Amino acid sequence: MIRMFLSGFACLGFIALSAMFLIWWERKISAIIQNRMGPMLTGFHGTLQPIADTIKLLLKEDIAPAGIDFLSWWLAPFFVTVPVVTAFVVIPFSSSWVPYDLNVGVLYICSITSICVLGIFMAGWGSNNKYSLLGGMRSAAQIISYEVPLLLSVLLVVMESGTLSMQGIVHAQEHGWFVFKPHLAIAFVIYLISSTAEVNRVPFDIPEAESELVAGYHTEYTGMKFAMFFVAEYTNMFIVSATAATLFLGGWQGPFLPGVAWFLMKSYFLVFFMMWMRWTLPRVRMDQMMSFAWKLLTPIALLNLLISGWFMLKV
Amino acid sequence: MAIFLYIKKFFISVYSIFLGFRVTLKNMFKKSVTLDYPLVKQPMKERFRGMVDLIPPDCVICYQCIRVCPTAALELAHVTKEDKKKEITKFVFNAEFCCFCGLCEEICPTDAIYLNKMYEVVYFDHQDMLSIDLMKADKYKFLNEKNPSCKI
Amino acid sequence: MGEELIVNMGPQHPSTHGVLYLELKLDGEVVLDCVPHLGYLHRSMEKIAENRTYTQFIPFTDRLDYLASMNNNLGYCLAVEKLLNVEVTPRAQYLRVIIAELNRVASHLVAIGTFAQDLGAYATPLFYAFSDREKIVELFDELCGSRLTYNYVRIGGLSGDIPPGTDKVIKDFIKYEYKQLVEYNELLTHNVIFLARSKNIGILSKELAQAYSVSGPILRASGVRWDLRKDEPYLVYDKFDFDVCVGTVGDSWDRFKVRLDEVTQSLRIIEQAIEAIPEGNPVSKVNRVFRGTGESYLRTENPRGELGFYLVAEGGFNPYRCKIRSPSFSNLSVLPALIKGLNISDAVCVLGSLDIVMGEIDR
Amino acid sequence: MLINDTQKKIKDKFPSLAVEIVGSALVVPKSSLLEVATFLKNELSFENCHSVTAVDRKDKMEAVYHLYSTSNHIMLTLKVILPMDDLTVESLYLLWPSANWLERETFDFFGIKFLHHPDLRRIMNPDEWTDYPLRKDFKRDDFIPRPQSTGLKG
Repeated sequence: MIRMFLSGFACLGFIALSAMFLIWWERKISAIIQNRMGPMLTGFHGTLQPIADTIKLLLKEDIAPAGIDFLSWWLAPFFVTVPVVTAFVVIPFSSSWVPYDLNVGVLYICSITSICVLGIFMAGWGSNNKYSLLGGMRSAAQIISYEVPLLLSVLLVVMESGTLSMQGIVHAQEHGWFVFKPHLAIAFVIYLISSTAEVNRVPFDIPEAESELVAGYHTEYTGMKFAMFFVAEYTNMFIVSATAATLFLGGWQGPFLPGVAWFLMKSYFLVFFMMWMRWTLPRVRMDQMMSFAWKLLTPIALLNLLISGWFMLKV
Repeated sequence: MAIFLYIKKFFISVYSIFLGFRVTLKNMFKKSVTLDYPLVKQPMKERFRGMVDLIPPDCVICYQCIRVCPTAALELAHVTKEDKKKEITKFVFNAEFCCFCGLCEEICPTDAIYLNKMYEVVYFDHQDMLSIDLMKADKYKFLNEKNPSCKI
Repeated sequence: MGEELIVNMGPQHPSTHGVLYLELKLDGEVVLDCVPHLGYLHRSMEKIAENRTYTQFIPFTDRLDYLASMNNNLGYCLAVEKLLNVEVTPRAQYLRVIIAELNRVASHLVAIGTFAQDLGAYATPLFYAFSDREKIVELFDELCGSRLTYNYVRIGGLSGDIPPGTDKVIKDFIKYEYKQLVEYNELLTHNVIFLARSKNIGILSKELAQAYSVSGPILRASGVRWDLRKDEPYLVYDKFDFDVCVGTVGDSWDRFKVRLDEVTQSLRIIEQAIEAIPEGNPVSKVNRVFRGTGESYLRTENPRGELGFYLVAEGGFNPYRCKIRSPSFSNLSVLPALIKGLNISDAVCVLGSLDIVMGEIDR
Repeated sequence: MLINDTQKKIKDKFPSLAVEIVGSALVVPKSSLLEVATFLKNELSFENCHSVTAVDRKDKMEAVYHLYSTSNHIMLTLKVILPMDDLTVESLYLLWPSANWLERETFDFFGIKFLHHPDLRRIMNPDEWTDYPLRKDFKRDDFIPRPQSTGLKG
């Protein structure tokens, strides 16, 4: 019991710190890519900027627009944040640092993170704003269709390792990370692309699509509710990266350094890659994105699954 | 045949995305083009057009600047003394009307009126901007104290 | 099938380039109808012109197309010079060509950057474009003392000669910019997502373009080889060797590409002009008094199209009537015809590729 | 010159019309604007209607059209003189779609009514406004033609 509470608090602390760090990091990365300086004034090179932002957002007035569907508008930020936080339950930080190693960890993480879409759709519906509504609709369509290639690529990992437990998958990679096997490398690429779509990042950020829908589903949110969406987005980014690191990059395994260090390095590198992608690529269009998911990613993932399954059976 | 074209197109697409990544990667190692603004400031250029300023003794009260000003931002009045010498009684600059075109500076025959290098123009009171007395020597003292870097 | 959704896009919207207000009728995400509402930036420049002297109106032309102030200054001054038969020295003419072309480069860079921004390439191309433009702006700051509203061209010349050493700065910039253009091509022009988003989107046919009196890069992207600098040379444009860039299809990508190519051509013109500047005095004093009668209509090739000034004088110090034919106004009028039936994302893309400046449309 | 050629061609086509040259512009009677414009577009290939505007001459109003022929490189200024009590003129929208907005703008600022225009609303100013600001007799209490500073003597 005490262990559960402790790990819960540790996770919450980590989430807050990680989100803050990621927000700062994203600003810095965008700045260095764009030959700017980024935040410089608060703290050393603006390290305290997220804290200043948080204080600002906490002090902001919480505006509820007229004509909202109050319940769904009010609940939406929680529906986005809570699944992301609960997903931390099965993330193995190191061989012993895991809040609770469920034996269906992979299934759990895939199902719990897809609850987010409900929150986003509630936000879009409840806000009584046409941009939000469009954003919510786009988001629902997007996340549901990208779930398919994502799960198909994860399935391959499960087939390879023969277990659904996250720790079990890490242990299965003791003799070489999965990403170095050709069929799993393809699965890794598919996972990266579809997880980028899952967390609504460029080039698949069409639910928020700044230049089209102002801010998409969170147009009408202010203050702490907006901050919750923000934290959820960045934490979700960390979750998918951590999952990718666990499933494909050997999790906490690595020489010399302790497991946590390896795990964080791998996850944050993937996060960095996502950020780099955001500041490089233009956004795709709704229908292009859907056809990309259904006509390219899903067939490739299916074929990949089929062929490697056949090989596995044969060998 | 079509499948080969499709695969070729696929690889070209991947390559084009890779090129984009290369450009941003290259730029990550370039020096920042911006300055750490409030701490580091760029010196203003030779001909920079900031706030309107006046050297009172040089003014010959020809009213040219008043006439040329497109927005009537300047206000001038004078009295003629007994010895036919003119004296300015009022020379006021309205920073809200001013469009910083520099025509007054160009037309001034004695270069008495000019535009200084001040660019961080912030007043707490709106009324202060409406009538800046150009005859006073310390009219921009407040701004100068705030921004030591843009001293004239 | 479904219910129609009316979305008010603007006047405050990230990609309406200022204060344009589009009333979009949507079916799902497909635009059924689009009604632009203008006038949020209206300052009645034409009435102002009637109440100012010829020289006094020059600072106001800066505020029309605020991304290409030099070209506006130039267009207005040329119209007044034509009206009142004012002589201009050759040196002033060459310098005018140089500044006009530099400003065209600056303006096209902004167009390229903002178009990429509209397509969702978050700020990176925009910042690259702006940091290139910054060099031009710095140069103009050196020339005339302002970074956006230059007020540099005068009736009969310029407000001041270029400071010594400027030609070297310009030459360095040209060298730098050629290198940067490669980067834009790598980052945007042939990027697969960029192509997918802008190819075959918002096709403006030749006939439609001419019917709507569209001009500038947009007209050329539709395949019409028409450039006032080439076809009806003003200033000394006939002395330079440059190409008129044309597109093939007239889609958003062509409009983007034509702009990118025009940057190269402008750099070529500047290169030639800077070698051939004659000696002389380009300065025209402000205290010259202009008055006359008659009327003139003069068009110049602005970055966004053909800017026309129709001036009527009746002997006073002020123009009796000054009509500003702004390119963006006509270019925007084609928008409803272009975006009907497109996705809302494509509507943004088409609007971005038209590259409008509201200061010029509302005047 | 070129404008004379155009005049001659119009004269040949419509012998009964009083088409005259005033300054650098071709003045066409109001009633026959549409025919002349159709002729100009279809046979003299003036594909572009560059600008539509008006000039308030206090006693009369001039509607000014700038037409351009890309193939022949001719700029033609076409004028129609309207009496102040009857500011109506035929719309050229069907010939040149670009005239749509330009005519709306002219209507907005001068109050010239373009007949058979598909959508004659104000374009810049508020719809409910009744003044026409670019007319010379435009007066409003809060309108100052040029802000006057005291001490201005010239």
